[in-house]
Amino acid sequence: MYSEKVMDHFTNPRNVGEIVNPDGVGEVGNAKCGDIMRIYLDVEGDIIKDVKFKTFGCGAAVATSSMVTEMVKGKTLDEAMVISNAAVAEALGGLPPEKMHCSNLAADALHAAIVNYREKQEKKE
Amino acid sequence: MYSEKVMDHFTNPRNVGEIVNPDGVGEVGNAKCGDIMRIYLDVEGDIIKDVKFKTFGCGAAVATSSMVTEMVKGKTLDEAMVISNAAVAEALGGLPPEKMHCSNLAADALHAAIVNYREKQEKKE
Amino acid sequence: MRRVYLDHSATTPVDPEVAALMMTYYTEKYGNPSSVHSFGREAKQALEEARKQVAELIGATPPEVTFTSGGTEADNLAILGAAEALRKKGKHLITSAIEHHAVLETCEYLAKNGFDLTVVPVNEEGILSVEDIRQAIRPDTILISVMHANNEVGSILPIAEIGKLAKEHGITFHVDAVQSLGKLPIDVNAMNVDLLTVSSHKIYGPKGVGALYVRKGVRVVPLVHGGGQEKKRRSGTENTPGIIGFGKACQIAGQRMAEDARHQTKLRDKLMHGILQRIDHVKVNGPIGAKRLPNNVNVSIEFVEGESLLLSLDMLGIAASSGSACTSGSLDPSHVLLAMGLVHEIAHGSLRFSLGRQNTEEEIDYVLEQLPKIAERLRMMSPLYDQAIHTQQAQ
Amino acid sequence: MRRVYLDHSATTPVDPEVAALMMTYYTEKYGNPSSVHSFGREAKQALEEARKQVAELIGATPPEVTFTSGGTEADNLAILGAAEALRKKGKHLITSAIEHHAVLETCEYLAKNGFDLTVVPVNEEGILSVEDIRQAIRPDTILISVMHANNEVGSILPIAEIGKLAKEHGITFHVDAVQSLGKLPIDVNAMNVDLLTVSSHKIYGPKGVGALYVRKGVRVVPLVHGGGQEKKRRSGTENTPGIIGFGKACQIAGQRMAEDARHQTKLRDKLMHGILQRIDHVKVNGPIGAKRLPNNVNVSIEFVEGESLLLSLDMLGIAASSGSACTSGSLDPSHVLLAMGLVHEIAHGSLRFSLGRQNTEEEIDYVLEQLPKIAERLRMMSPLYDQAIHTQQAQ
Ligand SMILES: Cc1ncc(COP(=O)(O)O)c(C=O)c1O
Ligand SMILES: Cc1ncc(COP(=O)(O)O)c(C=O)c1O
Repeated sequence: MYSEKVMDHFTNPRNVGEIVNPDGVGEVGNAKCGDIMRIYLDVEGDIIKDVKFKTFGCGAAVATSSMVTEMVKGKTLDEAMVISNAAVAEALGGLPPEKMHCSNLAADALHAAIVNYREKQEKKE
Repeated sequence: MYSEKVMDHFTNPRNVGEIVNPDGVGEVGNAKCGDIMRIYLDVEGDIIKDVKFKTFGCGAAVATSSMVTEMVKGKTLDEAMVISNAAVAEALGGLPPEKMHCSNLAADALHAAIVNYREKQEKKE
Repeated sequence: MRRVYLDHSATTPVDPEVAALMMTYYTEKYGNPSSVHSFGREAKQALEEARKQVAELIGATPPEVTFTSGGTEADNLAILGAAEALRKKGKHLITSAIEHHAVLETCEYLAKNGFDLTVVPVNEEGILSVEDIRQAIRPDTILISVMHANNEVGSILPIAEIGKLAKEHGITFHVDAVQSLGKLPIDVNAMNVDLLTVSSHKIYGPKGVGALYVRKGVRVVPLVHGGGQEKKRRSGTENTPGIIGFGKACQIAGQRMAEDARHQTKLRDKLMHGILQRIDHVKVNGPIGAKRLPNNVNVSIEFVEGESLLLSLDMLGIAASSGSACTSGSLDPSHVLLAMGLVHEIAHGSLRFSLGRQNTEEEIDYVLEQLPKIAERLRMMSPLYDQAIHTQQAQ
Repeated sequence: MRRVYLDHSATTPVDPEVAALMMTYYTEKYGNPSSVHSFGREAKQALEEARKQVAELIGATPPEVTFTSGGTEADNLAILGAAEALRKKGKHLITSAIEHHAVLETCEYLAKNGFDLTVVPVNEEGILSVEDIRQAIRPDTILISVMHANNEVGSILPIAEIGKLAKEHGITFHVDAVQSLGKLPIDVNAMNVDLLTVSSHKIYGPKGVGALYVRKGVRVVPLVHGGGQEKKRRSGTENTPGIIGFGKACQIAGQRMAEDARHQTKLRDKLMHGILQRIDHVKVNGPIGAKRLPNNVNVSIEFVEGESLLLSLDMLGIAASSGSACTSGSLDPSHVLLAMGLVHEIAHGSLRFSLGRQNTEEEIDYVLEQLPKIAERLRMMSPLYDQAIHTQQAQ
């Protein structure tokens, strides 16, 4: 069902956890549909210094969350904003078709966290 | 499918053949339905002295023909007239249900032969 | 790697004795039972022996047993076939909210094609009330279809009482007994059942074989037309080896029923209590005790999602199942759990272990050792868990 | 006792390699292919491998293959499913007079339920004319169903030409290829076939398994509702061991097709000529030469009845079949022989030998030694024989 890479990220998820007092937090999904992803960001200048996630969901949900954090650590916010769910799935070597829509939301959670960060910055300014 | 007794009568049919100048002949069935039975009688007084048959048909048709000849040899004509198809089937230890109607006509052929004999007698008288 | 199979409600291994018997009919006694010759006759004879074995396990006579390609086809034949046969009499059908898809989807297909359907609810244990069925009956009700035991939560439904009611009202009564066959005694006469579905691959017989019991005098319109096999009820060359395997499996199941139930009830209770002891925030789904199938354990591990649990168990060689949407291919979690009133997040976290003949106490110990670690790990990842814990601490 | 099996068109033994593979999936890799765990995944993988193997033998892509419980169900799914899907487009169906009951009865069921049916005749060889099909086409024709090769007389029909015609007219084209699979090359694209039925137990695979090829884009309404397996085309737990066996049997059949055809053609011709040489008043039914399946011999032995021939052969261990009414359970002999213009008495005396991989020249010699004696014995009993002989002598 899942590729080896998906199983690796599911079994050994990167960057799992919370950031205390994060610079940005994004959450997508809801318990009804069975997938919730929350992403925490630590930003320095324009760079994502640290990123963590917490996910309630299936194997694909956990793996995409883990993968997206790995993809953006050290990247600029603008670079991170253009990473799509499809790109995450591709980086994992593909997902089963039925998982492409419902569980492949990690990039959305990331984007939500960046938006959250930017909103906070605007308020500070 | 068939009882042992049926198979015995099919494999070693009794009284198969013709009687030259028979006292009575009866035939039932037609090739369309796949069963034709012809019975030849040799009658002395009221007694069936000899009886032979020829049959085109399935295993049940051959076995019932054989059985009926065995049942009536030496019997009076009146005794023979009351033998039914069902009695023949019973004497064979039963027939498969789908064979009870189409292939179980040997008693009819016998009765036809007796009627034929009696008609001839009437004409003679 | 160690492998512990705890998904017997999905399917069972074939009993070695059954498999060996089938082998003979694949490679040696391979005749078509419709053939006149000895190859055909030996197949036919074995087929009829199997019919007897199936009939015996459900208290029926052999001619009342029609073989099908499985439980799903038997459910379809029962429901579509009876509805078609009775459509002049009425158009109202009654079923329950926790039926298998093979029943529910078929009823819904009919509901889209001119029939009326009442779906009777169940309580939080997954059991319906006979009173609700009584209330649902209309003058034009032609069919009631209720399962004997539920495949997900193991609840046992009051079939004999519904049968009595159906009989009083002259309504045809279909029972899906796929999960109860071989686990609970079944007597189609005592239970007043008119149509009863059974399936081979849940009782250590082969997949792709099932049967529909059709009470003498009850008519079902066939689904499949052709050579007229199975007394014209179900055309197609008979799957003789499969059917013979099913017959044998029924015979064995009948002999072992009490022993199997004792063994599995013990393991079931050990597993269920063990999980409750070792993991907090766990909810048992389905009834506790005698109203539950001897081999069913179903729990919701809150704050974690079912497929993640399954994958984690699988990596340790443990095979189980879940009512999570992610494992059903639909967007909603199990309709059974929702019908029992579970909220979505708890339904998503459901986990079913279904026990079998070969399972051991030691295997249960292994699960009880591993599952808490898995739950812990997934909860540490779960945004729902810390929310819940924070909320609790705040209270 | 010696046993010579010459009824391979009725069913075949399962290839030992196929049976051994299936065994593994009965007792070890017994998972339900819908399950998430490793037992399920290994079953799913093997299932998809089998789909590839079946697709390959008919020139299709794997997603176009839907597994069913046999040829009969596949024929029903094709015809009922396509008719239902296309009923808004039209209501006229075309089939041939020599189809298998699985096709004919299904078409007739539709004819009784609002559809119009044209049954195209065949010539004395059991072959239809494409021109007759063309003539039968109406603006509201939605489906043409014609078999690739006939099961009784082995005639091969001009499928590619009919396919071209159907395509020109935008009519869905179904082919029952149960008897040609593994014996003749099949290419659903070259032949312009939209739906194609195949069955496992005619090609050394297990009974109770078949498949319907459904061209991408063609819709068939399912017969059986439930869990949505087989891309919702055919619900029910998949008969994985059976399907895997079918796949393997297809693979082997593909590899051996030329060799099998050569071997069986040789035996076929030896048997056919041998009978004609040794017994007088024998008529060959079906075409001679290239338009005949390599494994089919069908003769009418005049003046004797088919079942009697079968029983007599059976007592010597020889398994064959007949189009006699007595072996069909109906009151008429084979509809195929009647459609070819045979008179009843000759149709009743028909005898089919269908050859298989394992048959030997020596077995054919045995039949050729025994059959004349049997015919002689039965003719001596037959009232038709002396009539005919007398008539002949009188002439
Ligand atoms: C209650 C119930 N009914 C019907 C079925 C369908 O039976 P089968 O898998 O033989 O199609 C199942 C099993 O999947 C079941 O659990
Ligand atoms: C031409 C043809 N079509 C369909 C079938 C039915 O297939 P099955 O026996 O798998 O139901 C058969 C065999 O009986 C056949 O010979």
